[in-house]
Amino acid sequence: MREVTFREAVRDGLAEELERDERVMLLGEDISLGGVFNATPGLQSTFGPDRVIDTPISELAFTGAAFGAAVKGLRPVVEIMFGDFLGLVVDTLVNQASKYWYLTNEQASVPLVVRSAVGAGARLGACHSQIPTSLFMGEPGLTLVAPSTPADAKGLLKSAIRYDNPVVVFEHKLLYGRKGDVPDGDDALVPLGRATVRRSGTDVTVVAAMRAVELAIEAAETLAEESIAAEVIDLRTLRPLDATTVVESVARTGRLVVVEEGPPSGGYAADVIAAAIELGGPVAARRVTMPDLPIPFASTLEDAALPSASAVAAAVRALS
Amino acid sequence: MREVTFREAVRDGLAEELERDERVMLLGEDISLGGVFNATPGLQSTFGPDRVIDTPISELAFTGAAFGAAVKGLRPVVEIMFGDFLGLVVDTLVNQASKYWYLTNEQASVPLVVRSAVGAGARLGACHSQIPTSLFMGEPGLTLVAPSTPADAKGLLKSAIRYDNPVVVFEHKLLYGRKGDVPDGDDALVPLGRATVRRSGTDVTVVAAMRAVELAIEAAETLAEESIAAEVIDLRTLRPLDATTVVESVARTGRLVVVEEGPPSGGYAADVIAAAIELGGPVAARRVTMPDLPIPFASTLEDAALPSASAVAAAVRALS
Amino acid sequence: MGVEPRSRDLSADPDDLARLYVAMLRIRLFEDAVLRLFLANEVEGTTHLCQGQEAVAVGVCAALEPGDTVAATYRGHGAALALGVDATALMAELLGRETGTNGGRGGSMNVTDLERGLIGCFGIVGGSIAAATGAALAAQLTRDGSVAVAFFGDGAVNQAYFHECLNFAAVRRLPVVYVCENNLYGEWTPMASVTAGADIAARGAAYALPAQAVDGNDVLAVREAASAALARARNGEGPTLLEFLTYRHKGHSKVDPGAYRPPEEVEEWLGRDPLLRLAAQLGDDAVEQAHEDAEGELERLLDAARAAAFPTPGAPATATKGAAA
Amino acid sequence: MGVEPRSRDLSADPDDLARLYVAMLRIRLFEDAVLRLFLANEVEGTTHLCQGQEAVAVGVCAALEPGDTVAATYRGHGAALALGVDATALMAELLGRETGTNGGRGGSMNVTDLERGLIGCFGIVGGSIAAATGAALAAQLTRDGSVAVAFFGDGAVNQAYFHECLNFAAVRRLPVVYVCENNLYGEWTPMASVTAGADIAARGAAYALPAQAVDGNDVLAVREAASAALARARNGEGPTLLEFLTYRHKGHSKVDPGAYRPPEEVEEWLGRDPLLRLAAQLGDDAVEQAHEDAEGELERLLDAARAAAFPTPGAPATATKGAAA
Ligand SMILES: Cc1ncc(C[n+]2csc(CCOP(=O)(O)OP(=O)(O)O)c2C)c(N)n1
Ligand SMILES: Cc1ncc(C[n+]2csc(CCOP(=O)(O)OP(=O)(O)O)c2C)c(N)n1
Ligand SMILES: [Mg+2]
Ligand SMILES: [Mg+2]
Repeated sequence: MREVTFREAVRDGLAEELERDERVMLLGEDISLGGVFNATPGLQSTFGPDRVIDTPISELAFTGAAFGAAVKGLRPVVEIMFGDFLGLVVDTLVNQASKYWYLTNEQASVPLVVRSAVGAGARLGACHSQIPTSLFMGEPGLTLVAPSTPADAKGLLKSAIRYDNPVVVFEHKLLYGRKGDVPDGDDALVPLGRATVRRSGTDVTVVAAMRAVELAIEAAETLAEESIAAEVIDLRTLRPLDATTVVESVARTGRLVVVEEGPPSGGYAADVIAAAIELGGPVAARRVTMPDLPIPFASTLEDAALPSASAVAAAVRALS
Repeated sequence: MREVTFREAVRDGLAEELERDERVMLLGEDISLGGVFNATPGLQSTFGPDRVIDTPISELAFTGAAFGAAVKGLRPVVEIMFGDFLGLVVDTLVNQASKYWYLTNEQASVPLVVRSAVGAGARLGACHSQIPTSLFMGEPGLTLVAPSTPADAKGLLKSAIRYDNPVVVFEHKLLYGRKGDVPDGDDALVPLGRATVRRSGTDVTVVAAMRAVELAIEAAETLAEESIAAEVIDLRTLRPLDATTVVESVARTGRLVVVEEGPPSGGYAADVIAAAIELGGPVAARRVTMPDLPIPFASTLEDAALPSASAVAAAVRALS
Repeated sequence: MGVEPRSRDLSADPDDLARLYVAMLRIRLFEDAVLRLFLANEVEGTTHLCQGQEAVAVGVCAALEPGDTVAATYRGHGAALALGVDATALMAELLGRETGTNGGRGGSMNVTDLERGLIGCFGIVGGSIAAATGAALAAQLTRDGSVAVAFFGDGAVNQAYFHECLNFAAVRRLPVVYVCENNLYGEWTPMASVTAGADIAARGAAYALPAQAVDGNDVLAVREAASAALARARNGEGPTLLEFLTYRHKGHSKVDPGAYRPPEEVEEWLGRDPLLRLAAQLGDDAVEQAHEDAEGELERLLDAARAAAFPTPGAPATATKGAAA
Repeated sequence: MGVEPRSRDLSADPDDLARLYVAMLRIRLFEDAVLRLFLANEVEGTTHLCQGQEAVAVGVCAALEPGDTVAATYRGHGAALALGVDATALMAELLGRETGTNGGRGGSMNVTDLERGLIGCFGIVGGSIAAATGAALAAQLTRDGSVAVAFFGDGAVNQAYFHECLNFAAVRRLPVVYVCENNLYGEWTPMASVTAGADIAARGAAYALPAQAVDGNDVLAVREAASAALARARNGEGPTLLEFLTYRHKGHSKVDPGAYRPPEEVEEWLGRDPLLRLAAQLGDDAVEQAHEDAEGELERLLDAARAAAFPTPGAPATATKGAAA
């Protein structure tokens, strides 16, 4: 267990899996020098230019090739520099990779991981700030992973690489600098498909992922001073949804707030509410999201557009 | 008012708008000969090869070009032959067209329409049967239109062409042969953004779109025999959601079932439930969707995967 | 277009010619049956016949070695059969039966048989190009000596996958052969009307790739060109782009207005039927024998495929291998 | 790469040269200021400087006519200024102020000024290519006589938009000029390592398009090549691909490890600075005067831009023009 940054945790996770399994390989733009977010430094010099490949700016080709290579037994990990560029590879992920196992009657699965830096708050404007969860929420066969801590960044990534099916890993760019204790090797593994309770509470369930988890925890601290005990659930995997953990919590608290850094519809927020109600019965619920607008560049506008701890707290109070 | 098929209604709508406004133009594969769904026959001979353009199989280019042309004052209508190919144009729609009005501080809007044939039941397999609503549910600035009748096919399409912003129109391929009375000219216009009540009822609200509306109505007929009065709402526009109509109905019925031909998450079903509960308070709700699997080819499997009137009725009963 | 006329190798081994003929004939007859079944609504949905283009599938696949990978298109019956995919299982797939190559889940636009090297038939134009490029990437990294082949049409060369993958493969010197079946039309649209320059082989130069336009209705010419390209790939010399000029005898798919092709053009190409051309080189006896054999096989496989059960809807199915963990 | 050496037009009008020099200098100084403001955290997020490449923006834009459309990239300060976008509004946009070209909503990767013909700066590699192609489609249909220009980098030529749009534009004979600024790197990756053939102009042949590689640090050569291409487009002769060889003096963007470029290479290209080269042709007086003017302008625009207010968060905003109806 060492204290490392989220960024280092990603790198370590990649390095460990490259070391462990020679079928693992990386593809991405400028990754030999670490990539724009410096998540892959040194990996090409350690593992060689055949396993750590600098690609042309051809997202569709290298993700598509990663699909084909995965079918043939490799375990490629693709870096799509910014999540905003994932739109360019939707066809490969949706029409080829995610459907392969089922459509081929289980002849082969597609152990393909796509990592991508997402999220607003860095003043990068509308096309370098999105968290495009909604592109993939409706794709059977695809797993969506969204770590909020360095330990999860490593643990979920390692699990994703060992998983036999396509996974998209969203790495929130504002979290890359966060520090935390992170185990080594197999101890680091974090299971896919399971949410975790970050803070226990009895009055309201607040569900979040990625950076929004921090906001939820901050809100819970504020609310505690008002004697409202909020339970904070970190989804960790957005798809498939760990409805059990959510429903169990909501059954105790009777109220549900979902925090999502994204527009109100299409993402995980609506899905969590729908699942909670379908499985657990009627309950008061609120989404705390961004407005239904592109993400603005100006600091004043971007700050106002981002979900905040106070907005989360306000939503909780409105339900109480 | 004439009785025409859904397919003819689409064609008539295009012809009327091409006639009415010389900025309107069509782009698509094989559309000069009517296209694979025969929705555009005769238009090139009437309006000429400059306004009705047969494109290469370059969806990204011609949709991207349509975006640029729309900024410069044209009103292009793009046909993406099958909705399953929309993944290839996500970048253009999401990163360029939908954001343009806001990001340019309202210098220009993007009057671009993308029509696409969607839906299962035609034994076309996993990559020619999807309704990829989920790709676009989370895109601010984008309007999603989903007609269920010939009149709406024409009326919503005409409204979309006259609308100043990007619209994706989903045309369910099993509906192309349906017949119905359809007005001419401006009388045909159907407003975007407004749902309609297809059948009134007091016991449960059933929300649907496209072909699922037929299933909802069929289910309502069955339920009526059991003295359950189901109100059927046809969304017509999936985004922005007409939450008012849904909430008003649910306030009366106290129960909500959403029928969607698609996987459980990512589409409009979750969004309708979340919106209804946020705005109207807790209520019992169910999604009737397809399983979380790619769409199978074999008739036995596809039939079982499709939502059915009996599944809708069963969901309603389960809530009663 | 620059198809190089080539002198036929008259010394060709008659057994070899007969094998090639039989391979093409099996496809021709198989598709005759598919069409009948389609018209009888037993094959549902749609169907894309490759009749007229059999020499490309057969010539290319005849040059492959075990372990090679093929990615084909929705027009993939020919490639599948030429590759040795069980004809009964293929027919069963088209009929949506549980004994189909894909258990009936895929249908004709997703036929897959990894054991035979068929990574898939791809319904998205260009999809085959990416899949083969990826298979070549795996072959290169694992040094297993295999080569991947992508089949695609003339329409696909204007698509994103084509460009990005050919560049990527060229840069990485991947062991892959790109096989374009130029049948002059993408659906109903003439190739030359949507393809700038109208010279597909010439596009190889953009990626500094060797490229060649070859008579795709001459099975020997096809095999020869494919062999050379496969050898290059296997030698670590990287990808090749092959353009095979050919023609489909039938419409694009079930819906097809038909009238877009000048009758003289159809006529002319029917005269260049790859089977007729090879038959002329074979003796009548050999041709007769081939027909007898192929028809017998067809009858048996049809019976078997049609006797198979439809997949059971209730049966458990998952979109992923294993649960998330 | 085949840059054609060309003899300089020594008869050039000194006023003309001075105007070109001033145009380049304004960009150079503007970006010096952007870098300072960026390091002082007044320009937030990231920044992409085009220093070293000014001659491309200035040479191309000098050949445009009113009504023409330009689509640029995230590295778009040069194109914007050369096109006549108000420098104060541009700076205000980078500072996220409400007086910015985009009201502060867009930032440097979305600068737009339709009145000046700037349809946008596109943050997605290749996005500019589609936008210009579309503007050309509109120009062709409305017969307004305008031409569209897409700026993009060497990295973009391996991307889907490049291929599909060039083919589409060629087939439709659209009035568009594709301007590739080949600065030898895409981010930190050498062009030649990811671009098969490493010859961008040669890719024009794939689409039967005229193409030319030109010294992009020679503003007169740039203007001449652009003029010819624009004339072709305006005459209905279709698109041209122009490759301008150039070099960026600074890193790719805020994060840039730097070390990937050999010092000798940087050195050599600094010696080919387009400003220095033109200055050598101008008198010292003219150069001095230009600097004085440009510095004065810069000071004023900086004051004005920094004095502007940030946009008010609460103000009503919509993602669409008008409500759905
Ligand atoms: C991306 C994409 N666009 C459009 C289609 C619809 N489509 C199927 S086949 C086809 C024509 C393809 O032509 P070509 O590549 O020449 O192959 P051919 O059918 O002639 O063998 C089209 C447009 C598709 N399947 N995928
Ligand atoms: C589709 C896409 N992929 C990746 C990026 C990230 N990115 C921004 S600039 C750049 C390099 C572009 O290189 P080039 O086209 O040569 O232009 P230059 O920056 O050198 O002017 C990359 C990879 C992007 N913005 N869009
Ligand atoms: Mg073809
Ligand atoms: Mg560059």
